[in-house]
Amino acid sequence: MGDILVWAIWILAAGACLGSGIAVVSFGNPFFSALALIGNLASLAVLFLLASAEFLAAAQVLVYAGAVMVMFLFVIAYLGGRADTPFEGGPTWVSAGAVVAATALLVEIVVVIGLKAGDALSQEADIERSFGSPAEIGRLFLTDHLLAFEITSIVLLVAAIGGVILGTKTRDEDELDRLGESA
Amino acid sequence: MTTALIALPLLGALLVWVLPFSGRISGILATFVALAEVALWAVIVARFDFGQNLQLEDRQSWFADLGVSYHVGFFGFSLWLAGLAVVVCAATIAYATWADRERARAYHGLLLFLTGSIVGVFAAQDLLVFYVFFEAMLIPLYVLIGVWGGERRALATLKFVIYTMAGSLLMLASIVAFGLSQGSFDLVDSGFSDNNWIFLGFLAAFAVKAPLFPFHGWLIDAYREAPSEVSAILSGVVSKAAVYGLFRITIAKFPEPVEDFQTPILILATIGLVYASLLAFRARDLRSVTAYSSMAQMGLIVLGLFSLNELGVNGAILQSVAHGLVSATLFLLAGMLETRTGTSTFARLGGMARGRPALATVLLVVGVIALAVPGSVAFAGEFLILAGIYDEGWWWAAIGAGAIVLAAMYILRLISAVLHRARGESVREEAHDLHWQELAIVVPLVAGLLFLSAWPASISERNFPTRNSEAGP
Amino acid sequence: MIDTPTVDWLALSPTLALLGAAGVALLAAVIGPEWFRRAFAGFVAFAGFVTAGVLAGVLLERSPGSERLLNESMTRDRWGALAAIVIAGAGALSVLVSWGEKRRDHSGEYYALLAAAGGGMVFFVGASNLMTLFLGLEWFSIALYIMCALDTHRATSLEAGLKYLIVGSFGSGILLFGSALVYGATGELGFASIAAAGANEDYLLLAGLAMIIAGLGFKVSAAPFHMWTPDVYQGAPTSVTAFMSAATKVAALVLAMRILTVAFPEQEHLWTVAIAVIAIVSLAVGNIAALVQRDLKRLLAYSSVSHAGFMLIAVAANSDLGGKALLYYLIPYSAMSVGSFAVVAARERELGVPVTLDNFGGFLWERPFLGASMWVFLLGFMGMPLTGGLIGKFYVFSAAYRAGWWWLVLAGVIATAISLYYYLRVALAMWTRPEPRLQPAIAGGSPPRDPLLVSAVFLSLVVTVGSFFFVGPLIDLAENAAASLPF
Amino acid sequence: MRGPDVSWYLIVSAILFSIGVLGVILRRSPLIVLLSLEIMLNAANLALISFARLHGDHDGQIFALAVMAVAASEVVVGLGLIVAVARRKLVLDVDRFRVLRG
Amino acid sequence: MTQGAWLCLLAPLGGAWAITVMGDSISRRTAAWISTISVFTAFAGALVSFVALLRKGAEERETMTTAWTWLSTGSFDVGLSLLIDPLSVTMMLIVSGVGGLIVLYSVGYMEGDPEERRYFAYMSFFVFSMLLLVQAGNFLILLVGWGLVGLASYLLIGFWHNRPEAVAAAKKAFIMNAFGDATMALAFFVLIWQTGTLEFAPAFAGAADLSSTALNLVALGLLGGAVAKSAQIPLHTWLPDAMEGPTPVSALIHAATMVTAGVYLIVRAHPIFELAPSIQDLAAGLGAITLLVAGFVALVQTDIKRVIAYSTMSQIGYMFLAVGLGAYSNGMFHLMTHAFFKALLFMAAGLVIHHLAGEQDIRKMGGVRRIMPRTYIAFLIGSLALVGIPPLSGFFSKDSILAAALASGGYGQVLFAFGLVGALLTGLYTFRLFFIVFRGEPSPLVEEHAHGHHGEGPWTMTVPVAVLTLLAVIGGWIQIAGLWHYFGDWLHDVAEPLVEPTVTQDYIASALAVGLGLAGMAIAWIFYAAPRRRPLPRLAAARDILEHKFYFDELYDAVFYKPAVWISAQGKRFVEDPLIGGSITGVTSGARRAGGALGEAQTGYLRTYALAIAGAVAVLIVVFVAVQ
Repeated sequence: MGDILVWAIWILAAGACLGSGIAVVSFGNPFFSALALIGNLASLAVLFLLASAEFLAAAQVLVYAGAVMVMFLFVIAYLGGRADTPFEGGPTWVSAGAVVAATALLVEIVVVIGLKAGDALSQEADIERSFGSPAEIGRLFLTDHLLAFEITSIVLLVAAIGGVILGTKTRDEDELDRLGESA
Repeated sequence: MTTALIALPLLGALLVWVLPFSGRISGILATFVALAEVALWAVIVARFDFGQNLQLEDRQSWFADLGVSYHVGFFGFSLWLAGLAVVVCAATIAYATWADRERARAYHGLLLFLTGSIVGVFAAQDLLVFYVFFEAMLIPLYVLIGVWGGERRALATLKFVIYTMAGSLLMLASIVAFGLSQGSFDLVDSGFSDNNWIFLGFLAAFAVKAPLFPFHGWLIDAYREAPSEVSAILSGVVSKAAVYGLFRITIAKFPEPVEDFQTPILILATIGLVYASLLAFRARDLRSVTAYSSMAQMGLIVLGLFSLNELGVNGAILQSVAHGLVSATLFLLAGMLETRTGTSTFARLGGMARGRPALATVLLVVGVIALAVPGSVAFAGEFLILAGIYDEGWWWAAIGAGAIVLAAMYILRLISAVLHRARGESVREEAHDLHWQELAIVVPLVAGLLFLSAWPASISERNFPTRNSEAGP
Repeated sequence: MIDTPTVDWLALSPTLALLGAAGVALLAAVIGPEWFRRAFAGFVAFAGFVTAGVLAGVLLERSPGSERLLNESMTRDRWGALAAIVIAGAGALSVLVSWGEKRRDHSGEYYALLAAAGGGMVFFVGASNLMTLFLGLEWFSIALYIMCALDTHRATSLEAGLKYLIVGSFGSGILLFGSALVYGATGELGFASIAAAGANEDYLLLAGLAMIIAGLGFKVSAAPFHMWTPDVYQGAPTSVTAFMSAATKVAALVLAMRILTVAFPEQEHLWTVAIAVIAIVSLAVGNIAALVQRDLKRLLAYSSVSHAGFMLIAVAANSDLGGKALLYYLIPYSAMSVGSFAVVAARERELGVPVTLDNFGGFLWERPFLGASMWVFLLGFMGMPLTGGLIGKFYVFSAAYRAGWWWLVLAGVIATAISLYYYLRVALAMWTRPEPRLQPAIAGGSPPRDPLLVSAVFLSLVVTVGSFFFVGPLIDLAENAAASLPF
Repeated sequence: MRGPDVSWYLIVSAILFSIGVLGVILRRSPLIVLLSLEIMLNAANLALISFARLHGDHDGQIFALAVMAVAASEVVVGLGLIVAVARRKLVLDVDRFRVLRG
Repeated sequence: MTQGAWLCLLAPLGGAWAITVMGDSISRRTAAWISTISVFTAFAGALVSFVALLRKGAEERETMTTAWTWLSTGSFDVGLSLLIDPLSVTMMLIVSGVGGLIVLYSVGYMEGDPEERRYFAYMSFFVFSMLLLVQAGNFLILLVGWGLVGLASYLLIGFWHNRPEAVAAAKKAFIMNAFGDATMALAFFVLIWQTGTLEFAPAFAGAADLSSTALNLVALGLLGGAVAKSAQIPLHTWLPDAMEGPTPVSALIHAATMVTAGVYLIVRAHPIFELAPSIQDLAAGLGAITLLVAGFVALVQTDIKRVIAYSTMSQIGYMFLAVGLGAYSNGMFHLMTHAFFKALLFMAAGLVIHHLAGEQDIRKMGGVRRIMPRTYIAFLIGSLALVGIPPLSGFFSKDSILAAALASGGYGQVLFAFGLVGALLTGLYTFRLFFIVFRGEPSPLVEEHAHGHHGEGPWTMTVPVAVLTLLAVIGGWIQIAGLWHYFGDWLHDVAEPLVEPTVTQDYIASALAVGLGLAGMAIAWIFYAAPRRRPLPRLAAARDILEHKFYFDELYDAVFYKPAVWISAQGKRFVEDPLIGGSITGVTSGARRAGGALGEAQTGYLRTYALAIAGAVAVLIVVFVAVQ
């Protein structure tokens, strides 16, 4: 019974996840795409939860769907969410190629998984209750993966600097604007 | 000693580049360095024991893991080739000074650099060192043609670079293969190889450099567009690097492939000889004739080398020296003519013998030696070559002898077109004979040729110490 | 209570030095007075790179063996240390090149980012698990994305940044997915553990390996993952291009060799061939596409693609000779790369427009030193003597030949022959006798004097030529370094 | 309580990844391209987490967490760049960025 | 003795060298005298050698002297060595003696030419080369001399280099001789590989062991050289053209000395020829054919020097005939007397030409006897000697050849018949020339020049002519059939004759030859000098053939020159330009096109870049999985 429930939730979440993913790439308006991505992230969080990653599920919702996507929406709003016609423009072979390549990748990965599925993939490890709990994650972050943790912060710092630099207007740009106006 | 002979011009080049002298002064400085180089070479010759093989060795490990070392030294025959190089380079540097090229410091420095690297090629006893000098020799040539060349210098340089480098790179691949399979890149330590592909890689480089038919696509443009003194070095000396390589590497290290490929190589050399002679016979200007004749001569020299007997090889070395001096002098003379007439096209020349006895005499003497009139050093060389190749089949010698008749045809045509008949439209009425400074440059070369004509044995019996008929050091 | 792990500070010190420099520079850029920012930040970044180089040298001296730290987060060995020295050197030279860049804002931040990117690379070359690999990669990549787009007033700079960012993230996405698959196949992240896990026949592992090769190939700018390279190199500020072309390649190649040899020894028969094929494609594409370029930076970008091909030959050899060849090759290559872009930067600054073969004309005669140096760099790219380029190619070919891959040697030879054409076109343009009529006007009247740039070029020249004469010592270093990898 | 085994997760992950790839290659709005990139990273995360579950090993989860941070970083820089582009009054269409080519 | 030989050899070289180096610093006259003195010094040296040789016994008359090793490689070496034996001394005396007289003649002849210095340098150089040829102690040095005389000949034929005909003639002479040089060189290669040496005696000794093929090859190669140098058919066409040179040059090189070198060579190398009898017969046959052909062609020539040139060819044909039959001393004898009378004829003709301001066309001449009586006498004596009228020198030498032919069996008798016809022709063409030029009333041209000069020439010109006239008269007396044969004895040990005609054969030959020579003269008289001249027979076809010199020039043009030019042009058009020159441009443009295509692929759309990556990854995975 529990299994069926889990299955049901899983199918729902997976469906939502895929559906919203497709939505992200097919909406004309970035604003809607972003919203769809939030849905996508949320449904992913459910899947995470089902895969015993509680902390990550939480982080996904808080950090990702919360903070990052808010920023996204903010920028889209700032720029004015101009819609474009999806899947058009550029050389036509790009679209065809994209479909072929993406399908190929998909098929390959699925085949690879299928080849493996018989033996290894169903032999899930027995796990403790605390698997995926914040405490475990936190402990590892401060021991085994200390370096990764620190570097993650550095990456974020660098990105933050970048955001600032790129986001602010420089005097060179001002001059260019003035030239543009006078011309 | 050997290192000093290599390093002296290189240091001289640095000096010329760095010291902020005017063009003329830097030219004089370069000339002095070049003359000092000749003197140093003479000292080496005096000290050299022609009864021995490799001498005056310098050896220092360069990178040990692959067995590469800086190893230089001289054999009898390579010492002659080096002598040819230093003498011709000294003459060309002196001529460049006299001709007062623009951007003289760069120019003279490059010529000195070229001198040093050519000497290095003739001294190299390690494959990678050989390659280094072989390529280092090309670098200044690229610049000299590319910057100071004539109208179509860009095309000429591109052709020259791509051809020669394509050959050289195949050689690099061969060097890698040879050295790794032998465990040493040293020419003295390594053994023989019977790998045809490696052999062909080396052959490619030398066939382009010589050039052998049909790898001469670069030749005509380069010789025609380069400044005359650069063409002099190119045809006189640089092509001899191929001779050294063919002999010291391909013949000495690949006994079996040489046997296998002897006939095809001889065929190519013969075709080149006849083909170039025919083209020289119809070429329209002085430089083209000299260029094609140079190619024909290289065909002959290769014929001698690949006769694989003592006569042929000795003849090839002798002929290399002879041809080096001859074609260098011819190109220098072409330069001198061009400064007077602004052209080297036969149709616009003619009648220059009148009122220019020195020019006429020098051109005539050199031309006559070039066509290998019996008694000249070129004759001695060709005689030995053909005598050597005769052993491989009379037909080679017969075709070679026939090509010498063709040589007579095109050289006489050249002489007549420049000196004889009515005055050409580009030839000025007032006769400017050779200036004494020009004579001072050309006459020593001619004197060298006459000396060698009187005594070709001075070279031919000092190439190899042993008297056995087995070619190869 | 959590047991705090022992941290090997010396192993981290080069990274930390650069991070510290980045932090200090950033502070200065934010709070210092305006006149002070650029000078101070530049100096700090330079000092950071030099310190990092010195510390890496110490590390090199003191790391006889190969030591895995922090649960395989990183490895302390000579392989990484030597690469770190090269990166630090390239970074220091790039600082010198950057100095003359006329940028009114963000000049302090620029140096901070440069130091940060350098720190990322220095860290990256020591990474030894998939996570640190990915993080290190993103670290310096993000810094580079920003730096590429730094000239926001220039549309091409923005374009370069955007292209780099999107295509780069796409590449790292693939790398990440590949990492995930490898992790799935083995349950391990550490390189050595992956090999030890013994999932040799596992298709997941193979798919993951393919994706990791693609991701690293992207950073190496090997074809067909190279397509961003010309656009980004051309559009980015030239000093950034200089840094990227040298340091990124070092980092990516060194790490590629590390992960392939350490983590995938059992799949050798697959990845060596794959890398070899990629190398050949890179050689072909890079060289042939460069033939028709007129923009100098773009031309050099394609040339860097082809050199990636050369160095991948060394990787494909999968031998100590190959490792040695790779490390040796990187030294003169970095110098030549930085040096040549520095010369381009000098020309660009005096003209105020992108440098093409046309407006490069007569450069040798106007700026003899820079022109002659450029000629030397070009010779180095061609693999001519008196530059380390020749010895590098020699070693690469030797490695390939010893691995039994004579056809790689042949491919390298043919590629080099093709490359002559475009290198020589640059040289010919440079040699052109100046004709006043065709001469572009120099922006601002006279050529700006830029002693720092000149000294950077000079140092590059010294390395390029010196690496030819002192092959022995350098090869010894490289040999020791290569000994840290399990061939 | 056993749900679908890991291969199902992986298939979802693979599909999601392909969707992301499609999005990056097909869409012209840089914003949506950025979103597609996020999808790719999340697909990878899903794979990582399911493998972590498979192996009973936390490394995958931690990796995924780090990836989230990295993804956020990329978004920050990407958005900064897009803002800068917009400020220069350039059209927000990746196909319009082809001054550099050839 | 050796000192004499070296002096003989080097004196002219020194003269040439001095004139060249001193250049403008000496006057033109001084140069002329330096040259003259140097050649006479050589004559003195030759005399010294001659006397020294005479003092020795007949068997000891052979001395080698080597200055230094000229060319050597390990096992093979060749010295710069001279061989002094009766044969070479004979040639030395002829060359330096006649040469000295001709150079002296040139002093007057060339006076006023702006490039006199060059002329005399060349002349001295020629004498040096010729002496080197005849003194050479081995085949290679002989070839050196051989080539150098060719060079000197080239230089002197083309001396007036502003005349295109002269330049062309010079080139033609040189190239045909180069061909001969080449065949000789080939012969030497055989010798080197088969006998290991190029020294005369060892090579002859070694030749005895050779296969007949090899011997035939060697002999054929040598014959090729001889034929080219001596202007025998088929390599004869250069000689008439060589008359473009100054007349003394024709006298020296193209009559007295160089062109007879072929005869010398055959005598010198007779052991080889004797081992290859078919080739030796070929030499005799070629000589016979040449003497007829040249005699016929001489009949229609209108240039005074060309007539004499054809006559030279014809006379050398006699010599070839002789040495080809093994009558070496007879050939050499005729060589010597021919040197005297032919030089005399040329120099006398030179006096006429000089007097007539360079005019050489006999149709514009006539009655020269009136204004140049002494020249007339000299020319008459020369002509009679040439025809072989006793007791002039030509009689003895030519008749000894015919006698030898008569004594040489069936083949010899056929050639004998040729020789007799030749004798008739000789009388005819010689006196045709003589009558046209000297007899009759002075032509307008001659009238015009009748009073221009004092005397018939300066003493420098007339004295040599006088001396040669004397020699042409008495030169033959040293060997009179049936009485004495000093000349034959002198050369006997060097070249033992294969035939010894009996006295009877000698007399038969003499009678027939003299009779036919007189008949020829009579015919000439009938057509050209009789008071009532007979009109010339109209044999248009024959005339055409003769005026085109049997079409040899046209043939060579069509067979050698035109094909060479054609091949060269085609080679340039179809190989050099498109294949050799075009290959590299083709490759680069192809590569550039490929580069352009790659540039197209680099669309600038960043989406395509991502696509490339994705596609490559997909391929890579497939490959990996499939291979595994």
